[in-house]
Amino acid sequence: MTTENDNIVLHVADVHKTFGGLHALSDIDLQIEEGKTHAIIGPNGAGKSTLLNVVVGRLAPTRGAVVFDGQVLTGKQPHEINQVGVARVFQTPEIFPDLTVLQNVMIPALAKRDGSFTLNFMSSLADETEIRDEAIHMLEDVGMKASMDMLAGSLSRGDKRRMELAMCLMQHPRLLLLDEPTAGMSRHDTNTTIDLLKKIKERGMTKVIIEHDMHVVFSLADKISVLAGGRIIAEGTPEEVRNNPKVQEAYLGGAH
Amino acid sequence: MDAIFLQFLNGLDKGGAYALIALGLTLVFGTLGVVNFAHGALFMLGAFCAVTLRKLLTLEMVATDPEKVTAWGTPLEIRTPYVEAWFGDFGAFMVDFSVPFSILLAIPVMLVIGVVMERGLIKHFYRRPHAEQILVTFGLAIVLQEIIKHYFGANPIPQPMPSAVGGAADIGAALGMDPNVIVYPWWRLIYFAFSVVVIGAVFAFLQFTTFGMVVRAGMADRETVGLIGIDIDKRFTAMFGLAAIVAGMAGVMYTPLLPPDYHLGMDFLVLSFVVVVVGGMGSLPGAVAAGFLLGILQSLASMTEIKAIIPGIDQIIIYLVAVIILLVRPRGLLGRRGVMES
Amino acid sequence: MNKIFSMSRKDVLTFVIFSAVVLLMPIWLQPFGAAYPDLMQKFAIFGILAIGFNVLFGLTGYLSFGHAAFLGVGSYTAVWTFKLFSMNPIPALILAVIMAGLFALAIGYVSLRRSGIYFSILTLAFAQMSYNLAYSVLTPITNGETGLQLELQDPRVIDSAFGSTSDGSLPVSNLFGLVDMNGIPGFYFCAVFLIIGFFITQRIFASPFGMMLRAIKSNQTRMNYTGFNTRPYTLTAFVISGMFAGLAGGLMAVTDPLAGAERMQWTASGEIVLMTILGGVGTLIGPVVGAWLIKYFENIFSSFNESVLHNLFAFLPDGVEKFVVEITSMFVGEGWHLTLGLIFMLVVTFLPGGMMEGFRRIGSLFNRDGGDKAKPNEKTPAPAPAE
Amino acid sequence: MSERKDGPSRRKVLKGAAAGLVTAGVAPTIFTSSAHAFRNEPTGDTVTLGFNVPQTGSYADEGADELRAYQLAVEHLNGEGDGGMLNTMQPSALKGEGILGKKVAYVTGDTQTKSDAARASAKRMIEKDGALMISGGSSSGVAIAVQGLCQEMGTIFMAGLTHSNDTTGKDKRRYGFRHFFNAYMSGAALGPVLGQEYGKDRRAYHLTADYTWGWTQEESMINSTEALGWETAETVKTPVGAGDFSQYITPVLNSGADVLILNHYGRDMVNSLTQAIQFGLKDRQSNGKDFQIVVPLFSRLMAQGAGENIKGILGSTNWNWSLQDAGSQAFVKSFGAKYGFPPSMAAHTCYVQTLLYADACERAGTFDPIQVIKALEGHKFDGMGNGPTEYRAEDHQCFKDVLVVRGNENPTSQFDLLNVVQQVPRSQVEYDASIFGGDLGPYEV
Repeated sequence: MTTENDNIVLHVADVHKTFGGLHALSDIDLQIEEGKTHAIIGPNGAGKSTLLNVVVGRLAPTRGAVVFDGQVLTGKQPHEINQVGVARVFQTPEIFPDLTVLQNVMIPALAKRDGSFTLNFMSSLADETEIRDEAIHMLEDVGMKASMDMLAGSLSRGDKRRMELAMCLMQHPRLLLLDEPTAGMSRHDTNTTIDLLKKIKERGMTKVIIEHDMHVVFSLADKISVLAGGRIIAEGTPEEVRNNPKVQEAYLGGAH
Repeated sequence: MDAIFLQFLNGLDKGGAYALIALGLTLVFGTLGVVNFAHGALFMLGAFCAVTLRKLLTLEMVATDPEKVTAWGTPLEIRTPYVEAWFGDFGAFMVDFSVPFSILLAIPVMLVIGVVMERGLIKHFYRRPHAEQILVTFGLAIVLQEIIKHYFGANPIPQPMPSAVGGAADIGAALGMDPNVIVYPWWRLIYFAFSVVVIGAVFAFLQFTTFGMVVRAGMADRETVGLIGIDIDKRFTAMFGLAAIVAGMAGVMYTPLLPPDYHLGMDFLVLSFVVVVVGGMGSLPGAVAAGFLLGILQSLASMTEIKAIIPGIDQIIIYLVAVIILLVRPRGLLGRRGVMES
Repeated sequence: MNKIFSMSRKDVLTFVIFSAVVLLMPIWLQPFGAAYPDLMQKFAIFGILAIGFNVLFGLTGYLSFGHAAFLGVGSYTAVWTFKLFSMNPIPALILAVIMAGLFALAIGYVSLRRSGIYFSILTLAFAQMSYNLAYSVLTPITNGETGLQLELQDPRVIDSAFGSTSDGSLPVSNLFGLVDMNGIPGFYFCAVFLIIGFFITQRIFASPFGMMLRAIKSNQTRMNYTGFNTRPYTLTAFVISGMFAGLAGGLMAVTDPLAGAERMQWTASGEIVLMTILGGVGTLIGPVVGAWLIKYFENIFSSFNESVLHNLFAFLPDGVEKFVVEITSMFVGEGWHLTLGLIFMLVVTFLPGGMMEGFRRIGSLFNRDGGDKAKPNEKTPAPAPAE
Repeated sequence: MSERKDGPSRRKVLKGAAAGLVTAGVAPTIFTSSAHAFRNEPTGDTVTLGFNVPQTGSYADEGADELRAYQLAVEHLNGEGDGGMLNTMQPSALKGEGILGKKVAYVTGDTQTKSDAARASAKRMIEKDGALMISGGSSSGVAIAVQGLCQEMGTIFMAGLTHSNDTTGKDKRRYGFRHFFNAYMSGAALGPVLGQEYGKDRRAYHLTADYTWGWTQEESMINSTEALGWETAETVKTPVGAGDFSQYITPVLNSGADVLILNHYGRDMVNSLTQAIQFGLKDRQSNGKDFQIVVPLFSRLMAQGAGENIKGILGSTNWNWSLQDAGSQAFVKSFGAKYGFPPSMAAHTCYVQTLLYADACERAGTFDPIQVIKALEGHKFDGMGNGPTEYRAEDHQCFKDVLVVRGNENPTSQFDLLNVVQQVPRSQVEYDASIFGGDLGPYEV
């Protein structure tokens, strides 16, 4: 549907994924443009999370490939995929519950700076003032500076998500994958998060959002792909998608 | 061939013992999520049920004869067992069959011990880290075995099997081969049969009773079962009691093969954990399969011909197999994903 | 250079106090009847073992049940170094640490492919194989049940090159011919290593590496998606703690040149785990405290025989004395295992964070008004209520 | 009661050019005196002995019996009780007034049947409690480990139950002494009796505990049986503490052997013997002969664990309470009077060792270990239950008669398990001290 473009940063090329005999994903072809926010929507069980898992290397596709900025991601380990600049926010927050909020946010920055493994056991964490300041700054941005010395496990669910987002942003990824970033948040928190994500957009970070909340999708997305039954049934600007009868049938209208 | 056949038989009775212990361990782990390092001690306590019964049955009337003295200077004692004095031949029969009779004693005793252990201690540790469960149950195991040592001493105490099954069965002759080539002790054959019956009974219980269904559901997903309003805790207590009974009976029946001492449980502890993990944590069929597999492999590895090729293989075979299986099958033979991995 | 030694004030204070406590052992252990060289050496050596183990278990959460194997490897290596090269402890310790490290690298490389109890069983299996083989088939290397010992005929090529002659008695490990490594000097030699080891763990705890290990324990999935390859981290922690164990094993050989296979048995590995949990997993000092406690029980409680007890309670009236002696003798002498078992149960049930949590609670009693219930410290994994 | 030496500091001089740290309050180890300095020289009115026995683990009962014997020995040395073997020992310098006029005190420790624990415990008794002599042990590995330590520390070690040839063979030490017999003697004593009982044409199958003691026992049995003309069908090593030995016993059935020799001790022996008999080996016919089982080292205490199964089994033992000589009777009588049952052979050897040490001190007129060692070396004595006995100077091994015993078919009590078949004379079990190698080491350490 879309034409070849030099700006394509992520290309999911002809991906198939089957579990046993079940086709979770078929013929998925997605092209994500640099700097754009691309939303993937679809009803439950449409294969959205599976698609995301294939992109980040958690699942290996049965067929097809994922290409990020000219590199094939398929077959790479999750940490290798992160190191080329892909970060992910999970549906249920994946954080370090036994560490403080500040430590949670510093760790990704160290990954960015030091790579996937560094033997730095004789240096002191207290000397990492630069990263520490950056982390505090980031926590300020997401409005969590006050709780930076709390154990992350004791945060509310909404705060955990915001912190996880902050963790991903610390890495300045070229591509940020967000799996329902506002699920379980209050309207107020959701709006704050939307504002935050808009701010990031201004910095030119590419984002892929999987979302249920249409309010979020339509206020953020430049482009929307609609997934149903493991296939992309529609793609286009929010306007185009909104008016697509197929989409309305499969998703919007069909919703009970 | 005869040699391999005999070793196979060995493997079956050894495997029966391993499977029985592993079964109880898995029941507790699968239902309660508790790593019970005191499980070996339950096996030992079962064995001492047999010791106690025999002690009671062979209690003797002691009369001293002041005229005669022993070499160490105490008056000579004339001893007559009460049971024989009171019941005559039947008493002698009771003494002869003390080990099988002990099962009748072991079932209520082990049930009580199991329930008390679960209610008194284990239940406080359901949600605690596995390391703490290990430490507290290990402490309990030490305490239990030290108490036994205090009353029964450290030496093994022989428990003869009933004289009717004291000898060895000539299996070869029964199968139409030369006599006296394949002979195997009756009691070991009985032990194997016993283990099959007990394992079968436990599986049938879990498979065909509502109680068992609830427990199996609880093993699969504890929260959901709790949510639909079933008091799973009571049933889990009962499961701990059941595990204790299985371990205890395994212990009772093992006493003629291995004169029990207070340390018996610790010797089986590590082994039974290896069996459970090789089978896959939380999988009952896995525990049974691994028990028999390791029993048979251990027997075969002890053959002189194999030791000649790989010296010392019989000393490490269990662990070697455990390593290989865990590397090939990350969760053991039949283990489920996500169990005990963090 | 300055960067390497930058420590927080609190860390410096901890370090100074810890060093003082260790170095002054001969004095403050006096009233406990534990101020004799062998036990103090054991305190230092098992302290090293426990803090090393804590780097793995306390930080990454990987519970190794076969750590005693590295202790054994360290001991065997050290004794062989004595036999072949020199009675100087330095080369023996270096080789012991290297060998234990290589051993840990091999075992860790395989075992760390699995996590949770599967990891524990893999390490247990490797250690048990080492033990069983060392006891029997490997006797030419290990001298089996008897244990590897020094002999007069040993070549000791370096020593003999320097012209040291034997007076017909077995040599004693000595530092460049100056100080013999037994008695009190032997203790101070071990104590220095304990302090160095403590310093290193302190650094690890305060380093980014240490934080990574904690993060792995907390959420390994997140670590992967954050761009960390966790395997090298856990493997490094495993090797470091294996090297600590090798150092401890080497020091055991230095102070007492005999290496036996039972050092590698699963019960020995279990003892290390118990020490760490008893003292307080993941805390800096806890494992050391746990190690001291268990070694104290093993050596002192086991030595109280009935005649000691009768003397102890001699002031009581006869009948009462007999009764008291009877009761106490269940817990000491041959009953010391019972006491140990009870302590494990009590500590774990009431102090999930080990002895260190107990100290903190006592401390907080004094700090606050004393009335409020001591809350578990934030740093400990929040335990579910014991009920 | 032990004499705690952790009081005020005393001058301590360390061996070696560089004197180490002199720390206040630590038990001093070596004194300088005009005559000869030695560790733990008793200065008060008591002398402390250290008894190091297994109190936990499989041998705890044996350890407890050893400890009873030690307590009895201390009583007798101090002139309490009926005196036991003090009255029968010949020659004897003991007067029942302690040792050299000092009252005997003792400290105890738990070896756990582990070398490390045993050495730690012995070190505690030497370094902290000021023990002048260490005795005990219930296995050879532990005995050799502690003996090595005692050599380094310059403290005399009177071994308890240890049966390996190595203890006074390749691992012998100047400061270590063994009264107990050894594997070689068991083999040499059993061989001829086996010949008489079972004939010269036999095929033996060995099951051997896979560690040093097992190997030496197996070797000794092979040597003495092959000298009779027996064949060795097979030798199989079994892991220590295997528990179930069935996988090692089944191959015996069709191996063509007609004798099974179990080179096992303790729990291994109890288990392997019980299980072998369950396989019907004792009722079996092989090569036209009755199948026989032999247990080279029999301990009455451990044999209780095998129950009925020991009936008719031949083996050897160091001593049995049923012996009728004056020394044995005196010992059994005073032990039984105190504890209500007869002593084990482990208890006997420990009791005798304590008395021998005390006697040597008296004869030497000093506690100086070097003089005591010299007094023990080559010492000949009698009246201690084994007939005329000699502590051979070359290897510190006692040479005496060896008992060949058979499991009692009709026991009159739970203790009446073994019948003495033959008291094999010393001359038959003697060997040249050099055959096992080893070196005693120097007097001065």
